[in-house]
Amino acid sequence: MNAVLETRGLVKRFGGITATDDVSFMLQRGARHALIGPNGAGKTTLVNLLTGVLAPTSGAVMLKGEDITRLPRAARVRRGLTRTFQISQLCASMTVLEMIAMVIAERLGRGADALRALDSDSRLIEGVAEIVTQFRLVDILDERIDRLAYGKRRQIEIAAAFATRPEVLLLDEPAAGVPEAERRELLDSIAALPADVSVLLIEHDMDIVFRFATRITVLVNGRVLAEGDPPAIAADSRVREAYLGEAAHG
Amino acid sequence: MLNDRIRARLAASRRWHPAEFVLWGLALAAVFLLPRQLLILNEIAILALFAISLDLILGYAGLVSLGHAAFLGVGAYAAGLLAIHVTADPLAGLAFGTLAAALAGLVTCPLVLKGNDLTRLMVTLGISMLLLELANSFGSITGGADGLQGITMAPLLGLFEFDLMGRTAYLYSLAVLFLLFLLARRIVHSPFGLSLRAIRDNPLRAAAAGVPATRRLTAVYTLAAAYAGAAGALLAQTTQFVSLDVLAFHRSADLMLVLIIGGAGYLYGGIIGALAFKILQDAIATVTPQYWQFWIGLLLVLFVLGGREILHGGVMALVRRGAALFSRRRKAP
Amino acid sequence: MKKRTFLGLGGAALAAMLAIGGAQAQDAIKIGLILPMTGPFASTGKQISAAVNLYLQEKGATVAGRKIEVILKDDTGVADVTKRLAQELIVNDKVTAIAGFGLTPLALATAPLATQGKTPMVVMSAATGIIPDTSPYIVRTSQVVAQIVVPFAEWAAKNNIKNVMTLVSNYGPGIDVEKFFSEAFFAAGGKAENMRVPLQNPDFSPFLQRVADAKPEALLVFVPSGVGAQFMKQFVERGLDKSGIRLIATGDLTDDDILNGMGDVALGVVTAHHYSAAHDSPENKAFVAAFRKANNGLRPNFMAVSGYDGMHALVEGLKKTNGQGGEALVNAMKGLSWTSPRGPISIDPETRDIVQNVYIRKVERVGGELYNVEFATIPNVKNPARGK
Amino acid sequence: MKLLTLLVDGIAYGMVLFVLASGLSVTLGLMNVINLAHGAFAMAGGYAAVVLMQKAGLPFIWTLPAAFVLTALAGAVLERLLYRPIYAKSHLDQVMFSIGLVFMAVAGIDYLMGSTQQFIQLPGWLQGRFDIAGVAVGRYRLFVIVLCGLLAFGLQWGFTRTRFGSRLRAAVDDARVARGLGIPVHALFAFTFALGSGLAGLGGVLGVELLGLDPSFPLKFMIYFLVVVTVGGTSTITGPFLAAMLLGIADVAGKYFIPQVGAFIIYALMVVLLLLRPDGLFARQRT
Repeated sequence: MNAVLETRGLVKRFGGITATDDVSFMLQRGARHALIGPNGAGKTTLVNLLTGVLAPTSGAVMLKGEDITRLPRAARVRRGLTRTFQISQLCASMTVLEMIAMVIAERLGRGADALRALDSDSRLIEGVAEIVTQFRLVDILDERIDRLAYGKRRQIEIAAAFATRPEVLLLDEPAAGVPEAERRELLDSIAALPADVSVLLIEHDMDIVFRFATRITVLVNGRVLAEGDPPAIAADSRVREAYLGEAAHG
Repeated sequence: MLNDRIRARLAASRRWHPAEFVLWGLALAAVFLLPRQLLILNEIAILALFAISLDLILGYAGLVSLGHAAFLGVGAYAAGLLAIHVTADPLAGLAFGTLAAALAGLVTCPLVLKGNDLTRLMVTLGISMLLLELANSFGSITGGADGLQGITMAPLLGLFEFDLMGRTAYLYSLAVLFLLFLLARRIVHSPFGLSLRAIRDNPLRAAAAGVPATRRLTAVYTLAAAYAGAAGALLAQTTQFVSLDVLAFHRSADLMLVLIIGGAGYLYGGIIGALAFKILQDAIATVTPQYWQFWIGLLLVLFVLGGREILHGGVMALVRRGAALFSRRRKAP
Repeated sequence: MKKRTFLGLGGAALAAMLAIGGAQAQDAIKIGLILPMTGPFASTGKQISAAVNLYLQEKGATVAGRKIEVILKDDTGVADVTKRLAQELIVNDKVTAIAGFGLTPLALATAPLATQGKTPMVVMSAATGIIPDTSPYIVRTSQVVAQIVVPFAEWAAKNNIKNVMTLVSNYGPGIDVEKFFSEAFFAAGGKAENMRVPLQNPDFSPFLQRVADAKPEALLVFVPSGVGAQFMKQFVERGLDKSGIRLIATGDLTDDDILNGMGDVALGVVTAHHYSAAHDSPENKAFVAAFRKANNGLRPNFMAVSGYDGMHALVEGLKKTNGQGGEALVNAMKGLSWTSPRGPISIDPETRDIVQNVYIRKVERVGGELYNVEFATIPNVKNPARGK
Repeated sequence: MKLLTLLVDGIAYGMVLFVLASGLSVTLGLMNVINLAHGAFAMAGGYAAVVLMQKAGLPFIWTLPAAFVLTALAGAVLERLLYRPIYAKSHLDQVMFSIGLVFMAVAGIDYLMGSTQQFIQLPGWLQGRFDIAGVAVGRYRLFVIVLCGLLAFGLQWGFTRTRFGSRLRAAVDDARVARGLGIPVHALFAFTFALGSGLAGLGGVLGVELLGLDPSFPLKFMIYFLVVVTVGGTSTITGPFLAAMLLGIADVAGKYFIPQVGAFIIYALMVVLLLLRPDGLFARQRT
């Protein structure tokens, strides 16, 4: 087995509520893995535990065999674990160019450099050029982010995550709230992610999950209910009951 | 080609605007144009430096502080004590005051980074008040409420006496302000500065990009403390006196006002705010020494209730016209 | 850089150029009056400036054919501002003398300037002992802490008080009170225990509880004048007035400015000071009446009389020098002696400090109002702290 | 016994702080508006009482409701005219705006009433002190404790048990949702602001005797209000109440037992408490 990201018996309690209950799962290298579950299943808590926003009550998170349970968020990013957010988390006052440059500078380890001018760093410029080309942002380089349309912002969200050159990318409901017209472009850029990047997709939209994932884990009430390839999950009666049933109602 | 475009864009943000040359040119020309006003200009230059210090943390990193006078005070007392006990050389005092304040910033930073904005306001305020009480209690060192007396400064660079007109003082403060402004300008346009803005705009995004927020904020807080310390050292040296009020609450509160008036997050806010605040205060207080506060208060209220838009509109138009004239003339020959 | 960056660079600079600058009349003798006109010490500034105006109104504002013009500045109680204002007055307005100085640090910050600019500096309020030593151009017309409390300590010792607790605000003058009173009281055979309270201290109850625990024969109090009322009320509230502990204080506690508002709690308090609005002399009666008339019924206090006498010293000095300033003016003020509303006073030619009577007073109701009624006089007290 | 006397002193001091600061806490929590001019309302209340007593001869006890009503009315008018436009502005703008108001109030009162300390004469039955089982208790302090205690209790009851309170809490939690539910948020804001101002005015009257009154009052005590609100946490009644008690008692006890560090106590305590509980001592847990 070649797990790049792994959790071992992860538990998180808030007061009396157990949001994550003994979750152990593995993300294989190069995988296209989806994490699904009904509202309140504990998906967001799990992502927060993986990325270091929350500390688990017990259990461990392993990245490439290293225990990262207690590492701060930024240190996990530098080790290759990056996420996107369900609600776009962008730097509103920056231009697209500035925000991508910020991420690239950080990746190149220049973030603490206080005296170098941004434009004098050719590696930085190359890095920015690569990302903006790949995510088709060239035309909006000078736009302030808070003035962009919603779909564009989702795309920048993913571009910014990808600009860290992640080995593991957690996509937290990337298509949430994106209008149909802008969805296509977004999904294309997700599909175009290089094969060596392992992706964990946290998603509500079954279309996207079944189109994209090669493996699916179902989370219900903070526990792993089932895991398998898409046909197996689609056929699983417990999953139907707990999740698809509910989705059909709502 | 795309690379060149990106480079040009990134360079554009740190290019000098003609109005900037005008401002600094006038600041220097003031030595000859306003020889009678150099004392207040010196005070403005020091306040501007102090405000730039707050801008670094508030405008760029989003850290509020209601106790920034703590560092002004540490810098002032350090510079004053050095002048009395060790050396009267101004530059040595400036360096010492700056370093002492930086150290104070570094030490207190962990206390400040915890918590939300309101907590931060009060923790910084608390720290500065504790320092004030400390300075009052250790009267044998600081002179207590009587103030630190007996500071005499040697000539600047061994050449320029501090004169009664305030000429040396103003040029000295202006030079320090300008150099530290250049440094700040450089820093805010660096990758470091960009990462600070990311933390301010969106801490989640900054963390997701791998920005170690605590370390960056510690760095900028220490830097800002150093700037405030430099302002304090200038204050102590050019007035040759340090009193407890360098640490007082009203310094921090006025500073906040100055920066809000000028606008945070572009470095010039502190300078413009300091000019506007001091000049208005001085002008109004000349007319009505008892009730000037009322008129300043009224201006602040009107400013928030819509005056700012009107003012900015007018000034922007002026600057644009000026810039157009400037560039036309440049192109003409 | 963003556009808003430039919202004012040029504009602000231009405004700066326009706003600063001014013109002045030529022939007047100018005197810069620097006082705290706003902030917690604003009442000091008001009293002094009102008295200065009154003096000029009454005694004529011309010397040697030149008009005396007073330029009033608000120092906001901040030392560096005070110094800058003084410097501007000396350099730009070419004032003949500077005056005012509500607080010790403000006077100390300005002292080197007086020396450097050879400008006479009349201190009208600040009371710490060392002030006149910091510049040969300083003349003081207010009071010195030691001048009040040293004779007071001797008086207390003579009047069967053997142990005293001192309660002072923890800042320059308060510490002076504590030190000089305790030393003098000890020398006279008494015993003093010391306690300091923070300057910003609205609630005295814990300190008063300590006083009640210690049960001294008398409690000597020094707090800045505005706070005195709070103190007095809480003293009475805790029943300390009936506990046999005698309350004695410097006159700051029963400041004439606010004494009447304190009500009966102040009755019987014994204080030592150099001025009472109830001082029985024709000069004082005229002064009080004129001051009240000019200021909407406000009663003059010791600050006012210092300002009044400060102007007197300046004007008399200027008469002698024919309008000349500088060292000549300081020399002319040295040794001046006259009958002030507070009684006979003089400027010690050696120390340039004031020599005056110190009065022991008791708060009584006179004609429906509370006054400090003088009942003992210690004549011609110099600053006893000199040479110590 | 001595300790009980001290405790009473501390509680009375804390109670006045609470009444002064409670309005600030609610407006800050409810409207997310930083109103540093809160102390100006307290000062207005104090001066209203002084004028009513000296010029109109109103007995002290009647000045309390009068000051409450007057400052509440002033609060309502100012909310309508001046504050409403700044709700949407940034916090920094609100700081600048409300400091501007403080400056105007300070200079205005100085102009109208002079810069000297103001006094009120308490009626005889509130002067001095009496013994309760050997504990000497100041009459006025006991009066303050009873009155403020009732107020705190009433506020807490109103906040948690009435329809108004539940609407208020809903609006504090999420103004947009509350508006969606048909709660008249604007009117609620106006009413709360007036109530907060009225409380400040009442506190101002009660504080004349304990804290003093002069034109610099709003600036001098701004720090204390902010300490209470920050330590107590916004948007509840109990938080600021307990914080004010704690600070009042700690301040009095600290000054009694270790007078040398008197001035440090309140700030040191605040910094330590805020480091332990950055959202305030009694803030509701956020998720």
